Amino acid sequence: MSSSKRAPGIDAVLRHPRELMIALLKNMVRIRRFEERCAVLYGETKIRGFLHLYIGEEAVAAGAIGALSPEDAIVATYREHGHALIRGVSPDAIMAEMFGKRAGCSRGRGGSMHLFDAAARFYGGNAIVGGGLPIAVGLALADKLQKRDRVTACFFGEGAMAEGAFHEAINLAALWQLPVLFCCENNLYAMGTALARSESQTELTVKAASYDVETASADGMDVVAVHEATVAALERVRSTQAPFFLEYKTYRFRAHSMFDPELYRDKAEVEEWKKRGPIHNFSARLKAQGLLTEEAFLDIDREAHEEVERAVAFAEAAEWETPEECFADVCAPETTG
Amino acid sequence: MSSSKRAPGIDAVLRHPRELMIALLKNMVRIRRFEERCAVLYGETKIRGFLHLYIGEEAVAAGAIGALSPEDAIVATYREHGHALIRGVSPDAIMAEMFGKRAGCSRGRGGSMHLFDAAARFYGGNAIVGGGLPIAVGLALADKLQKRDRVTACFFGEGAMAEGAFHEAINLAALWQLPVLFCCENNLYAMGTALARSESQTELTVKAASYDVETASADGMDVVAVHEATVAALERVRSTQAPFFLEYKTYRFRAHSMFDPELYRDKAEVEEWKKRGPIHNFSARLKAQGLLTEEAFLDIDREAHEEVERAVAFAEAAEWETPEECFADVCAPETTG
Amino acid sequence: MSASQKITYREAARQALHEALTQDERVFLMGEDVGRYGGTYAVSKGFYDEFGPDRIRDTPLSELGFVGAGVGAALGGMRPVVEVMTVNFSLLALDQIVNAAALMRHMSGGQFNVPLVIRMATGAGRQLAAQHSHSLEGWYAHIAGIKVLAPATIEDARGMLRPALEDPDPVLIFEHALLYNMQGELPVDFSGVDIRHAAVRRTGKDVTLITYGGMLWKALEAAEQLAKDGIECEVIDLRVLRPLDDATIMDSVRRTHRAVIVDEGWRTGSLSAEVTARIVEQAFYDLDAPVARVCSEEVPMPYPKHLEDAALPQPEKIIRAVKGLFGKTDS
Amino acid sequence: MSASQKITYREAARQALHEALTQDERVFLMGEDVGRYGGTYAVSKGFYDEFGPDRIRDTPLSELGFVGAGVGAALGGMRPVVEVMTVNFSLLALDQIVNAAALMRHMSGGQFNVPLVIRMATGAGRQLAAQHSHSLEGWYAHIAGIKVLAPATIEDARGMLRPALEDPDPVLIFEHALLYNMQGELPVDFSGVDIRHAAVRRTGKDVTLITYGGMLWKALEAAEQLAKDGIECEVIDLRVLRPLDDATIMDSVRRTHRAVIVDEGWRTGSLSAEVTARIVEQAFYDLDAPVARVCSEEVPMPYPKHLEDAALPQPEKIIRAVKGLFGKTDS
Ligand SMILES: Cc1ncc(C[n+]2csc(CCOP(=O)(O)OP(=O)(O)O)c2C)c(N)n1
Ligand SMILES: Cc1ncc(C[n+]2csc(CCOP(=O)(O)OP(=O)(O)O)c2C)c(N)n1
Ligand SMILES: [Mg+2]
Ligand SMILES: [Mg+2]
Repeated sequence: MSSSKRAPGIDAVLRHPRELMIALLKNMVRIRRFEERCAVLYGETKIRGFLHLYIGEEAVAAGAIGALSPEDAIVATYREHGHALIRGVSPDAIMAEMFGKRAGCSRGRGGSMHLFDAAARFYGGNAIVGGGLPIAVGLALADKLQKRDRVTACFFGEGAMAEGAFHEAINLAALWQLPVLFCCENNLYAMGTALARSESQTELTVKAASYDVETASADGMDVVAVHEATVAALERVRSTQAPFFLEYKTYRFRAHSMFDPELYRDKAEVEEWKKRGPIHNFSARLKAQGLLTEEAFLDIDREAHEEVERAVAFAEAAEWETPEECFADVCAPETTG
Repeated sequence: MSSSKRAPGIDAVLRHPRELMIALLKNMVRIRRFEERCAVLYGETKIRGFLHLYIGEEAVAAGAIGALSPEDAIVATYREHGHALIRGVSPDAIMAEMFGKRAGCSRGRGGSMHLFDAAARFYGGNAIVGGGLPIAVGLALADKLQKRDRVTACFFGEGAMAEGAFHEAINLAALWQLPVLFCCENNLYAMGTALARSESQTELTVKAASYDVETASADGMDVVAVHEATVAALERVRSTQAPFFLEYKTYRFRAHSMFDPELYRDKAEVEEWKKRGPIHNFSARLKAQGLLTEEAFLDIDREAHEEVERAVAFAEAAEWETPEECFADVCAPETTG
Repeated sequence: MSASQKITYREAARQALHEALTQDERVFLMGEDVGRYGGTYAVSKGFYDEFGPDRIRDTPLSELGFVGAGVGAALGGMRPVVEVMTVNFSLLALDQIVNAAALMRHMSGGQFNVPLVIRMATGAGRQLAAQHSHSLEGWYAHIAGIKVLAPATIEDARGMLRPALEDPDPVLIFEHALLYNMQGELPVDFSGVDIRHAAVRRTGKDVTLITYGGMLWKALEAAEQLAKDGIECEVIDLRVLRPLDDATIMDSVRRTHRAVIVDEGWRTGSLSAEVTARIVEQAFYDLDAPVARVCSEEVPMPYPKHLEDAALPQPEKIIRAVKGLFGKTDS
Repeated sequence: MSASQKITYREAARQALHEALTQDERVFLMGEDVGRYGGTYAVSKGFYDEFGPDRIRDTPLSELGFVGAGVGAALGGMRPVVEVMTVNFSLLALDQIVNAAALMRHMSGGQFNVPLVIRMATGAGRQLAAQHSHSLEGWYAHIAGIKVLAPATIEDARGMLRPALEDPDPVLIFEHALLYNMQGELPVDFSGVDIRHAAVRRTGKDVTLITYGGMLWKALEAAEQLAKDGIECEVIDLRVLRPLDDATIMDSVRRTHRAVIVDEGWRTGSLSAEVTARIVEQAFYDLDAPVARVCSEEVPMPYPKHLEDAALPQPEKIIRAVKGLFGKTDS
């Protein structure tokens, strides 16, 4: 399987129900508004620690996670606000987590990098690059051993592929034929390290295929392409009960984190990619096809905005965990015996 | 580059000077006699700890190490008696090391798994599977930075390829274009784990090629094939100043270590491989081509035998290191300042 | 006295695993050569045929990968027993043990606990030299979020696995490689052990020897000999290295007023230091002499027997340390 | 007093690296984002342009691989300075640090020493949560065959690298991430520091505070406040965590008769335990009170500021611990 292709002439948006297209757009806008607000809140010191924004990459989470079914599991990285949002983790709980409040989705203990939600089967929020990969393999192994028909989708950056953890994890998944969807978010940089200075083989699907795993690559700036590629990949995982490696070619518009002076790339390069911005291009396509009006777009935007403001208000009002509560919850309380 | 091929009809032994062919034979016999004696000495409790025999695989060390030049470096595993011997580490010092005596090549501290020799640029003797790979990359990096024209040959088993260390090391070598010869001794088992239960992709050159590294595979039971493939690979490393991955397909005739009950493979499989025994097949070929007489073979065998017996006598007579000496040498003695 | 069977530590560990695999479908064993090879220490010999490749899962050489897969499988509802062949190789998996297994419950706000058991062989004494002789179980006891066990007896080899598997959090079990061949009695009506308390393995009034794992037997041997000289040692087997059972330690030290800690780890930063610190914090005014430690020399373990013996704690060194506390020296 | 320049800890670390790169061709810096990014903590900003990509070598995310490559490069005659971005990620490289770098000299019979310097940022205090806030430098001090340094001052940030690079064996340098922005005076005629001794950073007769790294400043702050209450603290900065400078510690404790150890590590098995044990072993009869410890709570580091503050040693806690030794409690 190679790069997903678009039939010439007809825009892919016409291949799908309008509702789906609008939902994808909406989800991208939700991530964007949520994160823009986070950046402001960071400036106001409401949010602290590390904050890794996903701005520019929204098509990936929106397109990919929408393709999963509720029983599937997700393992994500420290750049995972979008993934959590689209997965249905409550925006209030996410924002409260960013504030460090007890009502946060991880009781406020982890902040931006450690969003967790058992109900959503959202297994973090891992801040060790590559650290989620073996865990995803284990989740899939548990499904296989318990004969459950579920997929584990593991998101990671292209930088993680240089880690031994990637090598060991994908080999295990392939060797044991486990239903893992390896979702590589190739945004071309790992902090300041460009892909070509990280991998001797920059064609990531070639690397992954060497484990005898099926692969594909999708335009990560195009939410429909992402969605289609993910649907197809998931179908393969379910039918073969084997792993699949899917690369999303994308780009982060913002700095790596709030501390990054961005010395390693040209402004011009960033501007060039911004022209491919996933939201405005997609909304333009929808408009061109008559599926979206400017008014409808503004409605979506307003709703996203309101969702965020509600979340901020919720987070503001929420309470802090006490040291006693927090420090007591390291291991399970001792039982008799 | 793929498997080395033999011109049909003419035996490859005729392509080379007779002296070389005899030297290769001699070296294989030296390893065999040395290790057979070690097995006996293990039974007599002169040698203790782990003892990993190379019997069956002699063609690899004999053919490959003979192709290196003295300035090249070697990084090896715990199954490295043969490599040290062929590299020119004194048999006396190796045997004394196996006995744990102060005259051993590592002062007796490491025994069988930790042979070292600075003069021979023999960097161990590493008992962590895959542990030598990053070190080899660093040695080659030092050569590159100091503009020295040397190669580092790193030996490892096929089992090591599943380790993250392999992935990280070969990527670094390829990315930085370092003169490393990756020498994979594929003897089909890692302890009791067959290759197919260790790697999703069992074609090891395919795995290696995914790092954009040149690869080849050689019949590791045929010392001439090993030698030719290694010479060719070294030439590529020297001319491209880039890494090369060379697989030697071989087989270990003995148990993994002296503790292994060999439950995981059939006697018949072992017997089948023994028919391809590197020494008797090669000596038969040499005889068939009139390059070796039975007498000459017996001379070689006797010399090898004598070398071992001298080494045993040396090791027997050698002294132990004292605890004081041994325990004092953990860091460099403190200097002023 | 009730009836008992004479078995080895290996057999005890094997029975424990067998029971777990038989009684709980969620339990599976995973690690290098646990299956067709029969287990490096033959603990799982025969299991592959009995339970099949899914539940006796041979892994590639990928310590980080399969320990992490154990974390994931535990999250996914299984009860994995991951065998890392020896503690020496566990360093490759440390990130998954510390940054995933140990932190997950807390970091996820209590949503995701990791009911994972990791077994490994530990310790020196078999002339395996520097890279194969580490004693790092005390080092692991530094990590918040995990439990660390060191079964030293047949009972504990037989009994600790069950509560470890019942524990909702990660438990590391360190089996000293020299103990596998040790023989001992297991009561036929053996009903299990806890993983919360240290055990007094010998009572005595003059000095408390505190130890664990392979060193227990050397401490007991030293105690026997010291008894002949009129010094009665109480010997405490820590059993659980994290969390430490302070009460049992302090109870004893408050009675004997003297303590010697015997620890196979390299002295500096070994568990013996923590035990010393706790005694000082909790029983300082009960001490009649400084707490003493008998640990390994801080040297990469040498291969020759006489050097390995010299590097490790031995009964003679323990005897010397004890006598030192009474102002006696042994000459 | 001689003239001095006011610089940050970051600038001091930067000057040290710059000097090393300028003076010795064999020195090179390697690690994630040390080059084009300018260093995660901006320590090597501008070096990439000045020294080029060969000597300021950006690495892929491959901690085990590039630390091992550092070992090899050191064996090959270079003087690598490997930067592991933070101690949190060093767990991935631990096998190469312990089983290769630390053991190599001894295991090779003294033939192959490893003149490798590994730098890493350490510590909590920036609300980076559980996986990014470890303080494991004390844990590393358990490892035979390496030296462990913890520069806490501008002088040490400036001076320790040189002797570390001159050392023929592996040296780990832990820079507390909170210190990079700290300003201080560096004498213009600064002539270097040793890496063998602890330093008395404040003299006092009543109690000895023993600490290192980021905690030095909290200990000094506590000492200031205690002075107002008439308690004069001597403050020892360990500087070198392995090997420990026992003499300086015991000298002080024998004069003050009281010791409090302040350590950012999780309490159990932290370096504070080892220091306590040594004091008990070497100065037991000089002690007027139990040795006390102020360490981090044994909890994965929480993200919110109030919880992080509560988990870490703070001047108030140090003050309470000191007063506790004098039977005073602070209410
Ligand atoms: C093991 C490890 N090493 C280093 C870091 C520091 N770090 C955090 S993110 C990052 C870059 C990761 O790049 P990539 O995987 O491409 O993901 P992206 O940030 O681009 O989404 C680095 C080096 C880390 N968190 N974990
Ligand atoms: C990291 C690590 N894990 C496990 C072991 C135990 N062990 C020693 S040799 C070996 C098998 C290695 O197989 P391979 O790499 O194919 O080399 P071979 O022994 O076949 O020559 C194993 C599992 C080890 N020494 N190091
Ligand atoms: Mg990236
Ligand atoms: Mg093999």
